[in-house]
Amino acid sequence: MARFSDEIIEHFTHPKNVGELPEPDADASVADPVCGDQVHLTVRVGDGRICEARFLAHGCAAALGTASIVTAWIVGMGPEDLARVDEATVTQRVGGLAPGQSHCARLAVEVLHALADDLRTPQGSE
Amino acid sequence: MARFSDEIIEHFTHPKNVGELPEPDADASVADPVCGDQVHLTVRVGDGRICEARFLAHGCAAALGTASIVTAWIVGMGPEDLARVDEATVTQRVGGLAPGQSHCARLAVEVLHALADDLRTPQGSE
Amino acid sequence: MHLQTTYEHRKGVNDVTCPPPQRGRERGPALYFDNNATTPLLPSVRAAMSEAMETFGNPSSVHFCGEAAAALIDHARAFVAVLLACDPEQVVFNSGGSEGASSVIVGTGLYHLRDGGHFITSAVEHPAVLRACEFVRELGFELSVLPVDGAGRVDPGTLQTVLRPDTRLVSIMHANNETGAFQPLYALSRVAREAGVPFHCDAVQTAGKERIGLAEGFVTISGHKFHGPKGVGALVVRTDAPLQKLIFGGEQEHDRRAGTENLLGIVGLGAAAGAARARLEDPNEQFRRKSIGDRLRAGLSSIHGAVVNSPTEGCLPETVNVSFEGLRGDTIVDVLSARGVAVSSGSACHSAHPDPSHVLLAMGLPADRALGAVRFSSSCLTRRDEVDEVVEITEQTVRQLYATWRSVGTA
Amino acid sequence: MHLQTTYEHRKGVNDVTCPPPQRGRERGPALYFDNNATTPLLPSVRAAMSEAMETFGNPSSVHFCGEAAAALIDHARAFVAVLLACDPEQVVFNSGGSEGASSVIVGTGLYHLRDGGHFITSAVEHPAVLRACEFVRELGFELSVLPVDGAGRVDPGTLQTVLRPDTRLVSIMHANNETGAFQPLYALSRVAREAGVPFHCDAVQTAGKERIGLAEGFVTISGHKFHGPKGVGALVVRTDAPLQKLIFGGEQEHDRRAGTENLLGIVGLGAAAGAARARLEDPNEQFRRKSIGDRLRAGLSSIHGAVVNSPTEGCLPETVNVSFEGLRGDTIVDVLSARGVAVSSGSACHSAHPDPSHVLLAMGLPADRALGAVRFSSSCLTRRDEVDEVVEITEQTVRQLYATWRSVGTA
Ligand SMILES: Cc1ncc(COP(=O)(O)O)c(C=O)c1O
Ligand SMILES: Cc1ncc(COP(=O)(O)O)c(C=O)c1O
Repeated sequence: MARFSDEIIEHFTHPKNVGELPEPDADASVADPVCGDQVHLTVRVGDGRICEARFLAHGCAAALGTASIVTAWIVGMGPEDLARVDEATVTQRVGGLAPGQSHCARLAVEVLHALADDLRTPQGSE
Repeated sequence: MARFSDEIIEHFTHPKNVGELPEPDADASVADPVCGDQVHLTVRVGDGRICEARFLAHGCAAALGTASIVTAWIVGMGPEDLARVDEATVTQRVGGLAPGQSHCARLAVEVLHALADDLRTPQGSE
Repeated sequence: MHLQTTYEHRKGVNDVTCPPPQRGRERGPALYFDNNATTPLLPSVRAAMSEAMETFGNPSSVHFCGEAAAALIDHARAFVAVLLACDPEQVVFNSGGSEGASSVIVGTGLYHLRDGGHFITSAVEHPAVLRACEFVRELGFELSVLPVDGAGRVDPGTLQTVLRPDTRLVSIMHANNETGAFQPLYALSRVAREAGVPFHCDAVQTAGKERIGLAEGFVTISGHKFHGPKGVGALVVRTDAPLQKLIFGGEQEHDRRAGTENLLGIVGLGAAAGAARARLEDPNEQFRRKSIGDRLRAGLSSIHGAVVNSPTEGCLPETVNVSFEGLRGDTIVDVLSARGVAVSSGSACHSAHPDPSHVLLAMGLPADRALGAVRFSSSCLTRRDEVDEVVEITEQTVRQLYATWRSVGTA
Repeated sequence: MHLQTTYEHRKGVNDVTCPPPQRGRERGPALYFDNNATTPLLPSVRAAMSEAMETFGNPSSVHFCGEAAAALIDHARAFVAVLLACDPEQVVFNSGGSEGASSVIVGTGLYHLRDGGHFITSAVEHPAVLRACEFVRELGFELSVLPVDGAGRVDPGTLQTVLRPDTRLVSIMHANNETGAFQPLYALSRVAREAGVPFHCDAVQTAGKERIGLAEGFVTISGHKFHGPKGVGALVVRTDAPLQKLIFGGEQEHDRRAGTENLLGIVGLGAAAGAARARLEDPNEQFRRKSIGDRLRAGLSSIHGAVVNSPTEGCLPETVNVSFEGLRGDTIVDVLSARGVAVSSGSACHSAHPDPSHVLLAMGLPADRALGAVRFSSSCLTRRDEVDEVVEITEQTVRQLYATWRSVGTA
């Protein structure tokens, strides 16, 4: 069993949507206290749905690849969709995770749920 | 380093002068108390020199080969020649002996010296 | 690597083997009848190893080179697991039978060093087992060495009576390397299991030839006894009995045996296991194997002065241990070697003082019969005409040796 | 087998190696810079091994097949003895570096089990040495683990003060596998010798690359680190200090290590030793080796964010250990692997929790710098254009990773 899916390899060697959106409509940052991996997402929203997303990340290659995949995947999602994402879905979406990489799915779920919360928060309160 | 000289191999695969001479002019038997090897020689003498020799032997292959070589070698020798044979000469004559085979030379020397004694013993005393 | 019915390639070892002796008059093709000592590589094993020379990563490396090497090892592990009817995770690759036996016996001893206890083995084991058991005795354990009957077998009832609550391990072989005699393995292992004592089976002589369905305990195998390379083997661990590791370092082999893996050796062992499994499943091959064995035994036992030491029943067909009364086994081996026939004497003698085999003595044979023993062992590569030829050359040689020393029985 | 100046065959490992990753966009030839983990077989080593597949006797057998196999082993032993400047009888073949180190450390401990005593090692040893030393501590011995300075070196004066009358063994490596740093081997071994204490040198990383003229003590080497096969090595015994055997059975290897010999592996080790000796004697090759090393070090240290952990002086030219500040070494290794570059991270991490290297921590590096370490290691097969290429791909990869995480130092 290979350590990385083709999808994850493609994304950590050629990450998509790297960086931070200036003046994003929402953002979220999470960190895994155990392995130290961190992900930061910024998104722009139109019609209640994400139309653009960027990431910054630090951690293992699988975490970087997962973050990149997520930025493409969530385009078109609304806050309810984000809130429904679970680890199994992420794992499947990234083409599978090897044992010891499950924290990548957990981190992605956490950052998406945090993003959903941020999106649901009324603009003014920011 | 090979375990056996070509000479010894030739003689234990095709031993010469196997058996006992009927009514020999002299004979000798020796046994090594440690390894159990045994050699028995019978010879016929003409003009004070050995003109025919036969052996029987039991023991390791090197001992058998040595005994066979000896029966050819001693033809033409007199008792004094036999008495002068030492282990170095035998070892050289058989093409060398590996460590652990030196008893073969010792046995050969012993049997030849015993044969010399038997040859020197007046006929009547037999 | 594919499961190959590699015995199709049978050509006699003559084509692939060490040169026959260059001296003496006989320079015919070599006749190799010392397969219990070691076997030639099967063509399919050579091919697998040659191919694996292309792959060189360290199986522990996380990058693509490491992955390629690790995949070869996984593949080999799967073949060994199929042969031994176990899970791949239960296979621990090592450097061969001696390491396998030592790792179980010494490893068990070191694990229990503080509490002490008792070990059981048999009088007919290979030196790897016997010496390792003697070492744990030096470490302070008690050791029972079980006797055998005239066929070389341990009585399960005796094992039963010798077992103690503090017995740490029972180590008994599957078939004997000198005689081919099988132990009543399943009965013995059941006695140990019922007493809750770990069981180790030295299956070096049977792996690749016989099915070994031991459901519990430790099993030691060695590649070079069934046409794999020398210096590689496996320990099958079907128990949670703890072992102290002997070779330290990385966490290779599920943290049971450290050291960068013998990649080529393991690939060869895997290929040999695959081929052996195919032979085991092929009724024709099993028939052939037994008929070669029967022919060899019948031929040798018909030689004047011969008396067969291998038991008639319950014996590896590949092994015929025979004594020639009044002759010395080591002498026969040397003369046959000069004639291009490779066999072995029961005694592992390297000096002028041949020691009679501890196995034959334990079976109750008198010392001079034990000293007269010669072991002929065939393999899946042995041809029928080779059997006939070896019998003929042995007959000539024995006749010559008898002529050199009066007659049978006077020595 | 002839002494060959096999580096003539240098073609880059690309021609003989594991396939580059099949995925991702980059499918160019593989760049293998993980030679401290393991090395590819030299063509001459492959040839020697392939040829030896014809010979299959058991080297312990007294017949002609056994003699042919024993001759191959003698031949290999002579080559290893020349490389290590010792007598052939002092060479004990085994299954590699982990067994070598374990056999000396555990073997010394078991020999002195009843009287107890004290062992000395250093904080930067390979796990084979460290784990074996920890085991003898569990057996009841005391253990001193000597600290190292910022370059990773043990102070001979410190060794002097730690030595005790009951010290059983000092085990210190020749050059470090992670950083390439040499220990002051001759000074350290002299201190031990003057105290009458046996000395063991783990020379796994230097054998075949450097001269090892240690006149006394034990030396461990492993074939696969200098283009021989994996799973075979040697212990050189230049002392009469007693060792308890760990692997029991026959009297192979002058009764120091039982088990049917790894014939093909030993032949490969001998061929690799012969080739290594030729390289050592060739001034051009020594010049080339250093210039490749210098080029690699200079190229990598010029990358933005790089800081070299290998000492500038007293370091194997083949090894450059470099940290990229704020990045994680294991991540760099994985991304480089996907791009066809094989390197290794300082930490032997197989999980989501990379542990910083014990070697770099012992040198006093902060944990995050240790976590950012990547080891690049070349060999006699590495070409200049490969060095340039690996530097370029690493530079791109590091730049990409910095872009993914704000900027240097913010992590
Ligand atoms: C029954 C038995 N056990 C153990 C061994 C030792 O195996 P190896 O030579 O692979 O170490 C052998 C063969 O030598 C054997 O026949
Ligand atoms: C310094 C050092 N010692 C010991 C070893 C262990 O050698 P092996 O993998 O051959 O058991 C290695 C390599 O893995 C090493 O680099």
